[in-house]
Amino acid sequence: MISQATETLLFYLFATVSVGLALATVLSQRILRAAVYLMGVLVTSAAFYILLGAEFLAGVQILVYVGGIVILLVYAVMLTRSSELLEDHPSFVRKGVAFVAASAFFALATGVFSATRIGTAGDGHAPAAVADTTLEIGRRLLDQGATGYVIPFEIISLLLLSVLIGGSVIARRSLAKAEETK
Amino acid sequence: MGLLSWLIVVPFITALAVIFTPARKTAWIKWISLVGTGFHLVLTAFTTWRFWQLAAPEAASMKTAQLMKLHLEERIPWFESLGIQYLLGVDGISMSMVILTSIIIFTGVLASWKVEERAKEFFALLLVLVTGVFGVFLSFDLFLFFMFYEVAVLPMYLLIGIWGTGPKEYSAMKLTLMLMMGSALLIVGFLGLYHVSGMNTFDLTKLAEATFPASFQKWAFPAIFIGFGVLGALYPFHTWSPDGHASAPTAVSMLHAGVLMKLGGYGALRVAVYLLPEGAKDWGLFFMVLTTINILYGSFGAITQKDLKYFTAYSSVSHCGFVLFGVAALNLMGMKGAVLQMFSHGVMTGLFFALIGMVYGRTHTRMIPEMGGLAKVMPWLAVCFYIGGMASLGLPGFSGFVAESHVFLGGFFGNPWTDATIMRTLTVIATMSIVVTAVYVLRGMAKVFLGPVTDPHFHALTDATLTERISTGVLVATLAVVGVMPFLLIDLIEASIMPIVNRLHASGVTVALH
Amino acid sequence: MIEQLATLAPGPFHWLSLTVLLFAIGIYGILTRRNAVGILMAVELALNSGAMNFVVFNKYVAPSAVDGQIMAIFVIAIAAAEVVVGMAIFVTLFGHRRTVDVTRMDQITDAAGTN
Amino acid sequence: MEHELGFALRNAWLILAIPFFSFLVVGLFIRPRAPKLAGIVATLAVFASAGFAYALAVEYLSLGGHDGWKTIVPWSFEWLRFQEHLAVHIGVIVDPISVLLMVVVTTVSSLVHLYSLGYMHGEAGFGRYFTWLNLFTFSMLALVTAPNILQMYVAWELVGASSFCLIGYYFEKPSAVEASKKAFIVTRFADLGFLLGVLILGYFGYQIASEAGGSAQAFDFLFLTNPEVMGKFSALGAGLFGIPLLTLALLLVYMGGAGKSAMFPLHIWLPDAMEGPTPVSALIHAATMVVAGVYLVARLFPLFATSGDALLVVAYIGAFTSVFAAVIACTQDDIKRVLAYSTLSQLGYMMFALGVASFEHPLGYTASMFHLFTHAFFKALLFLGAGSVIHAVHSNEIWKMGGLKAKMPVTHATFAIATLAIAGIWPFAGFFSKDEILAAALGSGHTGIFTLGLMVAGLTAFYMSRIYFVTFWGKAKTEHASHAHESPWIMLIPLVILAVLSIGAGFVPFGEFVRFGAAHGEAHGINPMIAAAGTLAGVLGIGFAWLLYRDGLAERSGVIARALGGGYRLIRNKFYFDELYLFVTHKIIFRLVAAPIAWFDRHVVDGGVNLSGWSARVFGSAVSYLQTGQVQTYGSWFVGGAVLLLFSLWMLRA
Amino acid sequence: MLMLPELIVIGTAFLLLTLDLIWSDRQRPALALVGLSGVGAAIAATLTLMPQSGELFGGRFAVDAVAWWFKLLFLIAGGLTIALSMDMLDGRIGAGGTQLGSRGEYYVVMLFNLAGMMYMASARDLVSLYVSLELATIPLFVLAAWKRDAQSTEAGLKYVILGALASALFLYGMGILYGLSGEMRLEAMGKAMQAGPAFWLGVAMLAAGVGFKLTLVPFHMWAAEVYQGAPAPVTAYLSVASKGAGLALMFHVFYRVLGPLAGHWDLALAIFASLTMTVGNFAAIVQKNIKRFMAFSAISQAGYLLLGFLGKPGDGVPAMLFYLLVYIVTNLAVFGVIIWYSNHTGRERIEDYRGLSRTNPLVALAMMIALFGLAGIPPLSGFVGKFFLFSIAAKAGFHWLVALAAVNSTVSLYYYLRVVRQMYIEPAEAGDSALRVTPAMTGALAVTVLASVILGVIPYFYETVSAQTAGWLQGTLW
Repeated sequence: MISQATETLLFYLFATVSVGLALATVLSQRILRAAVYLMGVLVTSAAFYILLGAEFLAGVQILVYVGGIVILLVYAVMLTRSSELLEDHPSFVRKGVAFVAASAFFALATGVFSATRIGTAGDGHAPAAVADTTLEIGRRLLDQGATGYVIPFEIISLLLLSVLIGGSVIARRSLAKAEETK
Repeated sequence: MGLLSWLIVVPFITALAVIFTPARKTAWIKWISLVGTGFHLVLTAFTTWRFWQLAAPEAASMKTAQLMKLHLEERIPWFESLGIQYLLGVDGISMSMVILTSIIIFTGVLASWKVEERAKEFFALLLVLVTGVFGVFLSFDLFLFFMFYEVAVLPMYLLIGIWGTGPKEYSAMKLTLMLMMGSALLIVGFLGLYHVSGMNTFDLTKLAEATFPASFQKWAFPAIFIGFGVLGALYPFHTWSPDGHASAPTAVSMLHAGVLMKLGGYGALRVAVYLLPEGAKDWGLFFMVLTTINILYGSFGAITQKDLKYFTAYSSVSHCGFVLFGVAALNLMGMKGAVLQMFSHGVMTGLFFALIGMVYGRTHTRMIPEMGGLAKVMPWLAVCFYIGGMASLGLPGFSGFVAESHVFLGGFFGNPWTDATIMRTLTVIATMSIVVTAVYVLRGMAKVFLGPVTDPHFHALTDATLTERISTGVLVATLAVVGVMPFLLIDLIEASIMPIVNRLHASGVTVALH
Repeated sequence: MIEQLATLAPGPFHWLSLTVLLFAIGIYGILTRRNAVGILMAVELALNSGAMNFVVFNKYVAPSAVDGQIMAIFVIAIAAAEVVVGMAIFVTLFGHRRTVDVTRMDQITDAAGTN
Repeated sequence: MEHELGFALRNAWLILAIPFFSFLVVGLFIRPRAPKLAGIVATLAVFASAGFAYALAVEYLSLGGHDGWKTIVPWSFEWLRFQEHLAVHIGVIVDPISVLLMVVVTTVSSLVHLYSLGYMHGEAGFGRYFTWLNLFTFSMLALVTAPNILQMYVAWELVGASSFCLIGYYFEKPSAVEASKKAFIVTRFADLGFLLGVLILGYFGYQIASEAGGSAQAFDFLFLTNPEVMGKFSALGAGLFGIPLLTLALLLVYMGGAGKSAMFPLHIWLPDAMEGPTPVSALIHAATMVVAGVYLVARLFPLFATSGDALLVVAYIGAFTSVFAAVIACTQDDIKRVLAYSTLSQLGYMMFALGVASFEHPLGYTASMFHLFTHAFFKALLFLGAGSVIHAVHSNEIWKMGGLKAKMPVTHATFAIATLAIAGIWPFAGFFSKDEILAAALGSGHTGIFTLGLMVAGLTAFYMSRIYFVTFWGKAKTEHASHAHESPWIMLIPLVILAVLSIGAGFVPFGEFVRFGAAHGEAHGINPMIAAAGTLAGVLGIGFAWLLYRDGLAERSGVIARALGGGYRLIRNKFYFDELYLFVTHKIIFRLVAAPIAWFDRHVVDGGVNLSGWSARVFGSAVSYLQTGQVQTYGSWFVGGAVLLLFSLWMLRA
Repeated sequence: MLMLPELIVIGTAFLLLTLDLIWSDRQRPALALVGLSGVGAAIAATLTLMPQSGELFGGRFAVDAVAWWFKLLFLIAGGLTIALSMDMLDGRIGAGGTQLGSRGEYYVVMLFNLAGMMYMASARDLVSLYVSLELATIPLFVLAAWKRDAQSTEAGLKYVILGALASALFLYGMGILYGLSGEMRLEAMGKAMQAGPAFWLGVAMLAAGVGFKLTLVPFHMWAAEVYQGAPAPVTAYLSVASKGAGLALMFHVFYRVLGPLAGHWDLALAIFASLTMTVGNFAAIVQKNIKRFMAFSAISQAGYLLLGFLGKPGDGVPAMLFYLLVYIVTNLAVFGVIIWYSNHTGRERIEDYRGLSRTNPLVALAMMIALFGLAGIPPLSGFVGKFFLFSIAAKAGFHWLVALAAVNSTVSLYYYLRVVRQMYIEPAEAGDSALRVTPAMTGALAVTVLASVILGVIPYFYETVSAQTAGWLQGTLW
């Protein structure tokens, strides 16, 4: 709905912002600030989803990622606040190795992607894009047919439930102590 | 359950019976194992007689046969999809080996009459070990062969580790690992055979019909030969033998040196040479050189040994060298000599280790310098040691000479594929060992048994008890019987070696000579 | 100017290099952060870039279907699950060790032995 | 066989069976319970076999040898089959020399058995002694009657083993044990040569036999010595270092013979073998075992003759040994050592007699056999006489004896007869056989050997008379010698019998019985000129000895000894060969070969295995060292691994 | 109804959840029995449904012979682990042992994990594969930290971080493959793929994820600490079930997705298999802690399992499945003894097993048989399994690899014998006395040890596996 040019403009704008914020989350000394930067990255990626035509996904992203996970992370930071860890500067060797690994990966991947012709951009007109993605996603999630994803839907619920139970058992403080001493 | 399965199952049942008797009643345990092995001896005699009835008429036809003929065959499919079956059979070679093992286990049980500590496990493990050995000699399916081969090797670890003396853990571990390394080579060879033959069967008799490409044989033969050579104390892989035998208890080293080391020679002949004649021709000379070193190296090594068990271990390295020398000679006399040597050396080393066990039981020392003049105190053991010594240095009238003369003649007559002069020089060098063997046998015997009694309280020692007399007596009798009447054993063996020789001649081009 | 902009329109390669860059930064974060929660954040970053990758492919390779986007949704759910588990463990660990510095977490060694 | 064989010939196997079964019966059953009975049974068995041997000899002679004696193999069965044309038969061969040897062996053996009943009385291992003696007799007979070279080799080894036991009879005495070991090892070393010779003969024999086909057996003497086979053998061409194969094989076989008959380089064990009881020395180291070498050469004489230069080697070694031993014998003090060296010298005689013989001059062959025949009797007599002297004086040293002429009349008389016989004085057997040998040597043109022979004859007479005078004449030098008394009658009977034989043996018309080739060759009679020379040498020797030792004292010989100075001491110590032997075995073989191999095995080969164990452990700890505990290091390994995996998948894709 | 086994497992989990709420502490030990009977019912269902194969939900959830076998193996592993962890959870332990809390939740989480694995075995498209993989992995992070002490949580931490990293890589790899083929369903993706560099990058990243699960060499680092830190029953479950799940995942990746390009990855796989074997074996030589020792032994066993992938695709499937069955049974026997011993004495070092043969001869015998089974000593089933695996590698012409594998199994014999030596040859410590063995433990040990002996000797088991799964690949894929 927004014209081609503005799209490219927005893409590059958001791209630079998200990469900057990502670098910030990874490199910043103070952990709480890193959490905030992470939130920024997630918001920009929601924007990307809109650019890519996945509006529903952007909504989910904002709700779940930003609303849920980042808050959890902030709790985690507060619960494990330890004075001396404010400054977080890893040893030089570790940074060097990690940098080499990451950049090697990046170079390889981009090299590989540039070498392969991705998608059907080349030959003829791309098949018609799905009109209303949200409706389509909804239908697909619960469709029991060949194209449906009802099984993963069920499995993810099992996963979340088991994680919930397991997480609560592990993190239980007082009750666990009491039970152990019995 | 055919006759041959009984041969394998009887020791196993005795082992089970021993396990179920309460540990306190050591006397019961010993009697059960004695009765078990005694019954096995009778069973072996009966099987030999049955085998002889079947094999004798065909002996003539075997002269030109190219495929070995099994008698008293038992065939039960096991893993059909892979072509594995429970296949037992017997021919001349394996029959003689079964007789040897049966004698050795019987005398072994008798020789370990004084084992008191954890006797139950000791006898049970001993019988399991011998079950494995019987299994190997009787099975003609490579998978079954390999399975029994490893069953035979493993109890050694516990037997030496628990009841041994000296650095027992170290030598037990070294022995087991080196033998298992050998079997690692074997598994590569067997699987190679199985797949390259493309006949989807492990049956030895059928695999013989497949013709293996020369390139495959070039690497498969040494792999299998060295795999078996490790157990047959081939030169560079023999180091487990001195340590292993020195720290093993009597019956175990009797069984090991007497029987297990023969698995090496047996396997090399049965699998390596029989199935891969081309490979045998390429590598024949190389292994002859190695085994010549083996022979002299072992005998020279034995001269300056201080410990009686090391002395015997080195002598058995040298004698096992003869076995593999005979196999590597790749002609009728050589291979027949190898099998004879396997039999005769088995009995000889069994006798030696039994005697050393008995001497050690009395003097509580195995160091040759510390002993002397025992002949005065224990004449029976001295005479048996003398006979054993004379047999080992190849005195005619005992089986040693019969085997060694075969091997020397085999080596000297050579075969059409290897350079005659090199082979003759190697045989001449190997023949020199009869002098060196004489030197170390006499040196050892004179220092331990002859001369004045060195230690005053040796006088109090007793001569052989009844069980010891029977065990040494049986062994000496076997040596003498085979020595005086060799045709008993030779006719048994010769018919089954002919196919191997004919296959060697048939495969590939043969030079005119003979 | 707009035409130049058009040529610069973000094709599949651009999107992919973006997701790869984010992914690489995520990997870098996992391998360097000393604070365990920091590592969790880097994991979130990596998983997010993975999800985006799916959406990009969905748009450029199989626009007619929404499989990529569905996958992205599930990825988000799984990321959430990982955070929960990670947090639970880090909290208990903090209870014991009074620190979540990953570089000091090397108590389990061969010598330790006893339970 | 035109006419039926006599009883003895038909079951010739009895000659072997009797001693073998008596050995088994005595050894296993009688000895442990009743040693005394064991002795008697053993002696009876040997007497029985002697009787059977005589019967065999008579029957064989009755077959008549007018056109040359036939060699027949009345009985043999296949014992050990190597290949079709290569089978070993145990059997009995009957031909002039084997009958001769059978008679000699059984006679001397039975007399020694009888003598030992007395001599060994009261010894600890009485039963054991007779068992081994019986085994020895059996193996000697098996050697003598061997129809093929391998049965001879088998018997050869058995003889060596039984002599080992007998020499080491007093196993408590370290010197006896040492001597028995030395004897066995030296003869075993010689047997190595014998075995190699057998292998060569067997190999080429097999070639010829397989061409000939039929039932030809490569090892049989009949096969080896039949003319065209010998022709093929000599046509074999050069073997090692250019020596023709036949000669090489025969020299190797001769090496075995030389070892057993204690020829020059391998003679060191015989003097030490005197450690055994004296009857043993009498039987084994005088009459029977030591002549086995001579018998071997005689048995293969046709082959030796075809090869020619092998015979030359035999001759020269024989001659040298006889001189060498005779010289040493003059300086020895132990009576048994002297007799041992004298045996060495006489064996040298027999060997060079064979050596000089050839197709053209076969007399040497007969002479050597004749000398073997006569020597067996008088040398056995000398030993048994010495035995009864030692039995009385309880010492071997001749300087501890003296003046026994009066106290031991019978021993003295028989010893005197034997001394005269060996010295070659007319009526006694020695004269005839020695004369024939000298005639053969001269006849076949070996003048050098002839002169040596004469010199040795003189020396022999000298040293024999020396010990005779010192032992029997003069005054008793020690307490024991003073009240020595005659040995019991059981020991004296054999002495008397042997004395009679020593005289009578000379007159046996040996030429008709044992000769090589049909032709009558030289006249068999005594050649007066040589006879005179021989007797002269003998008388000179005796006279010179009489001069020095007539009163049984040593001072006059001391003067000569001092005059010879260093040379005397050299000879007295037997040219230091024993020390050389010890040096070679202990220093070189044990310290420089055996110990390094044992060390090498313990450290290098074993080290290799331990090294692999150690390196496995090091690699293991290196890998587990990588587990630093840092999660992020694992992470970087993880990502690095993924990149590595990509590269390997990319590079290695087919 | 093809999905019956999964449903039974999930149903038992929920049942346990509710029972845990209702029952009082005294009744709680019965929870384990309920769990066990649930798994038993699932096994029964699997066995009955086994011959059928088909698909539900339009091919998203398909079941064939291999999937049935995998499910059976997972259920056996899960059932045995529950049996082994009963003592520790119900507090029937000696002085030295530690009790695991909240036993109801433990069983629930484990059963969910089991269900996840079973779903993964029959997942046919990327989404369900990834989600079921996560369900099969994330509960394990929680279980690893279940003991909630310093060691266990540290293990949990390491497992979470590396698990997340692996799943991120796996996700990204799947993204690339999805991008290249435009397909979500595995078979279709395999067909539509063209083997460019991007494809190999995707495969490499997938392989990294699989490598993490199967502890293949460059990705095996986590195993040592996690195995040692986690509570013993969880370690057992990890070493057995998660390895099986890894193998199932590898089946999907290497047979379904990469099927058409079979020849390409043989050599690379051979190299990584030999690396895994060698590192696992040699590292195990020097280990002192028994659980860490078992970690490295598990790594080496993973190396042997890889041999089955060589040669014509689908050839090695029966051998691999049989060996996995043998491995599960034998490994659980060893872990049974480890759990029992650390429950009663709290000791985890190999030396601490000194003289066990004198105090508890039968348990020592069971341990010895199991160890010899792992080492591949005849007549136990380990030998038979290994022999068939080596035969597959030999068939593919990798004779050098067979030699290396055989040498490796000899080295493995060395360190298994080290444990046997402690038990049989070293004298027992002064104070040791015979330790009580609870019925559950005896039952579990008896089943596992008997199975490890019978599986090798009686051909029925291998024959059924090979009969059903022999033509598997040709039939279904192309």
